[in-house]
Amino acid sequence: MNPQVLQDFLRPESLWALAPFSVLCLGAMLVLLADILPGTGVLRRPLFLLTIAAAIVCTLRGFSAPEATYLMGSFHHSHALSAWTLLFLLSGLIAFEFGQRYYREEAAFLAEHDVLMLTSIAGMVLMAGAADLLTFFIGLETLSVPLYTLAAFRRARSDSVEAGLKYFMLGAFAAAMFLYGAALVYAATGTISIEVMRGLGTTLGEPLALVGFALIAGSLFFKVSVFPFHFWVPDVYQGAPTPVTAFMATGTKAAGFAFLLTLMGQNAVNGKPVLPESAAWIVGWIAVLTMAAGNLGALVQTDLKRMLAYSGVAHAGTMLLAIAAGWHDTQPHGAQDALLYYMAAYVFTAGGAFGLLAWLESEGGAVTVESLKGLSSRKPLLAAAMAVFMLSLGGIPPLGGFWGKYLVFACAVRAEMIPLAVIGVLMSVIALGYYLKVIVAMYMQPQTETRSFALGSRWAAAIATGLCALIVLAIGLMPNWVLERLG
Amino acid sequence: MANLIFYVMALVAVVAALGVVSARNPMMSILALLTSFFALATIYLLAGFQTLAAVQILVYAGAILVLFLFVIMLLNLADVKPLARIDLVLFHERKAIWTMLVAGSLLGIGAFVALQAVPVVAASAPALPDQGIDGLQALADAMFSRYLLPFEAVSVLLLATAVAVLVLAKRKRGGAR
Amino acid sequence: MSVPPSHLFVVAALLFSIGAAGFFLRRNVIVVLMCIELMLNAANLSFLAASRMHTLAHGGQPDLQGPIFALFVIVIAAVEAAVGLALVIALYRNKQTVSLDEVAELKD
Amino acid sequence: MDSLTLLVFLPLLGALVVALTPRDAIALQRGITFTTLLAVCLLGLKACVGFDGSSAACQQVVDIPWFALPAGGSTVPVHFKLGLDGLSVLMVGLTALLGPIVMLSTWGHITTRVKEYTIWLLVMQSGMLGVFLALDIVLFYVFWELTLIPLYFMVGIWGGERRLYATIKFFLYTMAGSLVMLVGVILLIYLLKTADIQALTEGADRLGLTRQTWLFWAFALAFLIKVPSLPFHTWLPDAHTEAPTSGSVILAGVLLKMGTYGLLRFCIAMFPAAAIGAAPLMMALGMLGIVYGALLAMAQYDLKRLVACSSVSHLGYVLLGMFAFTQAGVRGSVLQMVNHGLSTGLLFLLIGMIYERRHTRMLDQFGGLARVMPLFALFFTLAVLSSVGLPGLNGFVGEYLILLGSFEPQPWITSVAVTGVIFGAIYLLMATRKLLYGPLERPENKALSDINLREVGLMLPIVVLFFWIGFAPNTFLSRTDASIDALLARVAKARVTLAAELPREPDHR
Amino acid sequence: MPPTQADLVWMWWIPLLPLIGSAVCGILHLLTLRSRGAWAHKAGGHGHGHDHGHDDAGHADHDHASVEAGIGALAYPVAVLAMAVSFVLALAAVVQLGSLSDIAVSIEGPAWQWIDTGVFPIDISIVIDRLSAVMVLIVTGVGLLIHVYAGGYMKGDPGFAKFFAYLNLFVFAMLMLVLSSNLVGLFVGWEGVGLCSYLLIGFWYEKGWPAEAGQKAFVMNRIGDACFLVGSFLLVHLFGTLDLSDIAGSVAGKLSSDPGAQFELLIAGLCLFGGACGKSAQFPLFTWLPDAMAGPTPVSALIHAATMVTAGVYLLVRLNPLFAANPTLMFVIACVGALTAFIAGTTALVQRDIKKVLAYSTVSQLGYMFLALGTGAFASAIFHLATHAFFKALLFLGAGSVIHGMHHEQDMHKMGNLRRYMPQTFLTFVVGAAALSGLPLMSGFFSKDEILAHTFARGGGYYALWLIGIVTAALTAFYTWRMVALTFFGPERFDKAKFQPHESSSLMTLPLLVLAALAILGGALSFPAVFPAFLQPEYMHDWLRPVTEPGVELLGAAHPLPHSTEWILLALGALVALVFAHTAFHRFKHGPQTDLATFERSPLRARFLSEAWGIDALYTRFVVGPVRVLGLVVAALIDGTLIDGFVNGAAQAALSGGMRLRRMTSGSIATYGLWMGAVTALIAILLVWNR
Repeated sequence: MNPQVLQDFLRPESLWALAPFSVLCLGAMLVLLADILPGTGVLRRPLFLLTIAAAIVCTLRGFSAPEATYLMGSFHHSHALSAWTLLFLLSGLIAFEFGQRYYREEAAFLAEHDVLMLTSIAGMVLMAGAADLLTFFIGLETLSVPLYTLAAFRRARSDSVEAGLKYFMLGAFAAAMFLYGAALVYAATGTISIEVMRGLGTTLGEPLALVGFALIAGSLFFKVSVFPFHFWVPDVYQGAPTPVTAFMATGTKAAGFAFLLTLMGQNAVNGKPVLPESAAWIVGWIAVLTMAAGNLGALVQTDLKRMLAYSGVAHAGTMLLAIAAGWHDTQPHGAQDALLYYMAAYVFTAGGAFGLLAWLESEGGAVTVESLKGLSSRKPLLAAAMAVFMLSLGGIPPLGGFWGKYLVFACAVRAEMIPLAVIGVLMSVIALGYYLKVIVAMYMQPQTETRSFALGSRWAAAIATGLCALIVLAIGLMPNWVLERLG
Repeated sequence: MANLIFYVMALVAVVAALGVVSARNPMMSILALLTSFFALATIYLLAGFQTLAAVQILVYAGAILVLFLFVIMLLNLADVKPLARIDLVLFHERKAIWTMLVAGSLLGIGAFVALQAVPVVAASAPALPDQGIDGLQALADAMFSRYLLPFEAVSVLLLATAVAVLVLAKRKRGGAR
Repeated sequence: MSVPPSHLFVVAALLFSIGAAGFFLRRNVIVVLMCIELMLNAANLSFLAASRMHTLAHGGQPDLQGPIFALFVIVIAAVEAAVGLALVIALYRNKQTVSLDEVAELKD
Repeated sequence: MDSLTLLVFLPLLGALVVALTPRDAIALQRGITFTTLLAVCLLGLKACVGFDGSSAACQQVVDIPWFALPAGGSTVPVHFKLGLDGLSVLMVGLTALLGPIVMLSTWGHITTRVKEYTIWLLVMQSGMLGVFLALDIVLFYVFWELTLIPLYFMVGIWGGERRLYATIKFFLYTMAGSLVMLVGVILLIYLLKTADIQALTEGADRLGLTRQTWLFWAFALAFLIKVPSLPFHTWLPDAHTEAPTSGSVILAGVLLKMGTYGLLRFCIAMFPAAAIGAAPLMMALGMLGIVYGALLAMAQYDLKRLVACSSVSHLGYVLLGMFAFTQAGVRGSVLQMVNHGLSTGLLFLLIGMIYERRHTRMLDQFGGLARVMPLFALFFTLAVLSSVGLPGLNGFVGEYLILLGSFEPQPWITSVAVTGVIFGAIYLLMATRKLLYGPLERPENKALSDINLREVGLMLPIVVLFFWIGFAPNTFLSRTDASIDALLARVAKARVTLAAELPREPDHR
Repeated sequence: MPPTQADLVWMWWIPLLPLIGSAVCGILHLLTLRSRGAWAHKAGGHGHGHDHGHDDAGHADHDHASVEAGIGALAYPVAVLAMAVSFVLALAAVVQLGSLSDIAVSIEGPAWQWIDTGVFPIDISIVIDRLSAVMVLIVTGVGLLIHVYAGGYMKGDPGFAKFFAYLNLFVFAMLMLVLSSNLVGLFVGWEGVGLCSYLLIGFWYEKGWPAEAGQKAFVMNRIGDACFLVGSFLLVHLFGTLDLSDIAGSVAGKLSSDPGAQFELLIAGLCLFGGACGKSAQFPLFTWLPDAMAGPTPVSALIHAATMVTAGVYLLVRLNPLFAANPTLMFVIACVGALTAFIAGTTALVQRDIKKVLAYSTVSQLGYMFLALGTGAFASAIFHLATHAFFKALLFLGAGSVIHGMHHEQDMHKMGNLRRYMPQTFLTFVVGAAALSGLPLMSGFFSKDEILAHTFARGGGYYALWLIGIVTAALTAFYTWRMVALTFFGPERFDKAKFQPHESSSLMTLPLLVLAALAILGGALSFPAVFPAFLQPEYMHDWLRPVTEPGVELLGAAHPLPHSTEWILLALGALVALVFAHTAFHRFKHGPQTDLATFERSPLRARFLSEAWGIDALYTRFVVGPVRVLGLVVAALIDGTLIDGFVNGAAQAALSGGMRLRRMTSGSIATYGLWMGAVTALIAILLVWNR
């Protein structure tokens, strides 16, 4: 390869910009190596944690790195990217911790599990940082392929395999849509680089480009699970191993929104969305419909995992509202800040909630509202944590979820989308309906099932739960801890 | 002359594609798919993409389809009980009608924008370079400079895929450690 | 040849929609996978058509974005085929079937 | 640490301490909670006594920067800002006072899961104090919603048979309102680029009438639901009936006042122009509430539900008075908030006591209790008389001021409202008669024991206040004068501007 | 020169002493509670309830002597002392007032700033002018006597101390009512007396119906009070003040300054008059008074005869210009008065319960007073108020003594020939009857005839009223002597074996004697104008002139009757009284046969009469019932079905919406894909569409 490419590649800042990605890939290989080499299996967990830690360090270092596009315009490093990366890593970490001692018969494949997790995170980083459609697509696949596998990780169980297959089939379909769309956009604009596209202006209004973007949007909506691209969510979340569900619910969604921001929302590069303004209201209404679908769907669930899945859909709708506001938002990257905060809160809340489910169900069968009855008297701390998660998901101050909601609706208000905002808040009243159902069961109803949650000695899970709850509370009381990292 | 071949090949590709969808036996589908791939490769060639045409044949026909064939054999699905006739499917399932609607609209949109938006280039267009658009040299240069990152990333992806397939398809790991 | 590029796009659109139709209709997982391959090929065709179009527009100056993208797509197609078929095997191990009708147990 | 901050955080601290106690150290938990609440009570009363009623300015202000919210280009600093002024001082006093009383009352009826209960009680206390003290709209909103959760648990865990229905209804009902208010808050902050309530109050004039009206209703909805005013009142009877005694006392004593307080502090003070437009409707609502609530109460057989319905009626007065925009009216309604808190609070305490002894609240189960429980009868009669507004007791002063004040602007509405005086007498005396008078027939009633020293002790302060407010209301009114004058001055100013010419819609983009 | 407020602080003791007395008695009562409680428990233990107040008294008598022997008994001296002192003080105040040279002046104690409305302060201040002087003397004087009497009557009642606490409290409230210088203070007293009457009527709450009667009284009064409030607000709106004398003084000016105020004045007048009707048991709000007889007899004497019920009269006189400003209003008042007098008179004819007779007669006499007010003869109204206070109190106390002697038997048909058993009661009672029925030279004779004379003098529509008045006078004489005859003459109709009626203790008879004297001599307060000057005819008019002047001027004084006419009217009055008294006495002195005959002959008419023309029934059917139904409708339909239906319906809608969504999540990959494809296409179309 020609030297100046190498130089460009080896520039320290470009290395730093790519550091988290590289570290993750390296870590993945090391874990694999440790798995293959005899007698080094014990290193698996430390290696994983080490990788995550190293990646986090690099990311934090990246916060100070200059905002620029590296590798000849294929990777865009920005302040926000570091923030997103941090979220991906944390969500991965949470999922990993809750995954400890979760798998029984698949225990043999744990190393592969970890490798897939790391590569998937790497894919997320690539997605979030992608400056052109190709890089993004590669990132998307690097994220998805491991996830398909992880969803089907409990190969012996038909529901797990079904989840994996469903996710894969639809994912592949979405990927095809994306590619076709990308091709059309490329045909219309003559470029696959998003920055260049932004510069084009009117060309983006051409039907060819519009259809292309519609297809791309479709595939992204699938990833972030927006109505009516969300039907897979409850099924896959239910079938997949719960720690993986936690990862999917938080990480994947974050990655999807990160790119949606690059594409539609304002982002750091320059404040113009790629899509024309006419998209704003379409997206807005899709957002509202998503909230409705998610909340109404969750309202009638009894299996907690499905309920949380639907609630995740609802949250995706809320976040999409910020995206929809992106066109008229008077705040420079307001949508981005809102989504970053929202996601930060959501990673810990939903991550914690799903993790808690993983912990509970690793003892006996699926967790239903029924089985939670009287939990507060049996496992007060656990119930308290769950209550915190539920209330935070419901957006009750002073918990993290509230500020996320506040910021998102603030975007909508700034963009004069007040009707949507009002519908949105009323939707979250419905949401409270089922979050409260859980609390009611735990605190206000006597135990009916004989199942005793004998929660083994799972310190990892316990600590993770406690930390998540505390963080949710902390960033609720001190939102500036997060907010200041963004602007 | 070239144009004629193009249209013929296009027709073949489309018909073969229909075959893929409508064949009752997966084996037939694979053969149809093969045909359509070959036709496409020809079109690539005509359009001036030699390398891509080659890759199409090698990777697709050579690797992927064989993989399909392999799996079908492995699970000996060749004699899987034939599915209901497509036409029956078409007229007996509501799903089928929706399918027609959606697929049709997709087609409509695609065709519409294609015909309406893409500029018609006159026959007196500048000739393409003899080595075609995707000369290997140029392709390699681009691949290792501008597209270095995706290239590297793909390697990671392939690694992941290997692991994934291992996890999914391996029978049972001896001696869990 | 001097075929107007739009015709290539039309062919692509045809392939894509046929693939989609197959995806919606067929029950055999393997066939559905093939349909996805078809859609990917449609994408590829339009990438190349676009590239050719731009090349002509720029007076023969080759536009490599298309071919590169197509190249990557082919790789990805391979990846997906591999993973997909692996899943099919896993499915078959569990249920001795490859019919998607059997893959609808998770639902409301 | 200055007194107001302490006032807000001391209960939380107590809750933390209680949380650390072992589950079954009930006495310890009760002790800690009571002492904490007592300390809070003393602090609060000290703050109120130290309050200088002659100035409309906020006093004893605490102002600590908290964080910054993005608001269109600039960021808006959010402060942890507390302060007392004439509108809040009485409410703070009331809240602080009721704290220990409520705690004392729980000895009788909270015997299970005491630890959780006391924790919620303490959290509740700081939430409510925070609502009244907050001078930053975001802080206010946080406290506003914070108060929901403790009551939600109180009703849901320690409530009656239909407690789940009641508590969820209460929560969602009020939540719907508050969330609409949230949009209002966001919009307000965005338009005026500040979250400080005083600054907002001054700045709100700049908004055009249309914007003011929208915001007014966004806030008013939340507050009307909380008050609760017709037609958003249906959550109240259920919540009251199912709540444990102390829950009902807090609910009637303080929570409902948050609604009326909010109307004063935000709807009227910030959007006077809109408020003027809405005043007739609001007063009509108040009037309807008075009559409707009374009719509702007449049809009740459950004593507690009856009193709950009477709350709807009494708060109608408050609504009526505050939208009269006359000195007398507003003063009256501010005082009436306290009065209702005291008299209805006392009623609920008494009902709780009788329920603990008899495990029913159905009026037809009673009769002739005055014979066996003379002290109880005495207190009950006092409470009833105070809430029918008998001169010499607190109720009269408030009602009289309100009616006097609202007659000038709305003679007809007020004249109808006056009938509340009659209806009040009807249902409350009916209840008194069925409970205390008549033959003492049922054996289980004959065995009833009169209220004990603890119960007398916890009721005495309230009764003292009955007479104090009844005979020397100026002690309390004088604290509110200046702020109310300032408020009315704003309204008057808005009237002038409205009369002159509606200001052009300023462009806020 | 009038004394300054500073040296009139002692005036406050007039109302305050009863208040303090009440407080002390209350504390004493609380102190007796322990024994009460123990006793109640014992009773509960025995399992036999105590259903009748006097039974309790009986029980208390023997097995719980401790109660009355105990501190509870101290209440009596305390209360009486408080009354006595405040009576003396009142006398002193009145003397001081009389000694003032200028007749217009009033003496005013220092004020207590009560409520600061922000516009004007509301003070509690007491003022004694010539009107309140009369009232104060009546309240304290008669009150004192009744207190003394009650000591004997309530002897041994478990609520002995409580009774005096209430009674003293009542006197305090009544004094505030008559002494207060502004409307709010007056209203305070107004409500206060209402409360006390509520408590005292329901004093024997265990019987059940007394409690209901008390409630009825309170609610009925409240209806009046509501009107009162609206009226007072209107006055504030009109005059910007609540000071009674200011209002009274500025009516004329207001009228001349803006005639538009005429209407508002009329409404205000009507409202206040409504209030007065409630308090003073005028048509149609009088039905509570007869029921109020459920209370102990001293209560009936003090509250429901002498003082509280006359508050309405006091109010109208106090604000006389307000009413005088509008002749129509005056005529309305007069009509209401006359109508009330007549209805009540007819009802009293057929009552068997002695207290009921007296109650209806009270209503009827109050009707007279309102008639007087309506004719603008304010002084006459007060005059009648005073005499009525004397003789009606006397009659009630006498009746009380009878009831006491008859061991709480109130049905006259079960009495007879009591003059042999209780002579003093008999004598005094006859005096009272004479006064009530207006036998010549008795106090009632003069006051009633003065009213009729004034009515006659007004002429015009008032002639009809005069006719009603004279007829009522006849009725009065008739039912009064029917009562006397049935009670004290004829055969004993009670079972002598069971008990012997006995004369009451001197504690009770002494007040009777005093009141009897007053009932005879009360006429001296204001002899007819035709009497020789040395008797100071129409003294009351001269005394009250400063108060009544403005009203009379506004209304225009009626042209005085020629003396001949006066004499004729006097004679007519005397004649009517004598004739009907005689007939009644002779028809009933042998027993109640005639009554029973009447009932048999036309039971309908009898029932119609005995139930006060069925007005109460009308209320029950057309007011109470509908309100109750309305309440139920509101609770069940509007609240339960409409509003809550909407609320719960919303929840249901959400749930069913969720159910509908469930079906969409079919689990089939192809369907999901279809959705995706379809919506993507839709988005594309939309985007291209509105490009």
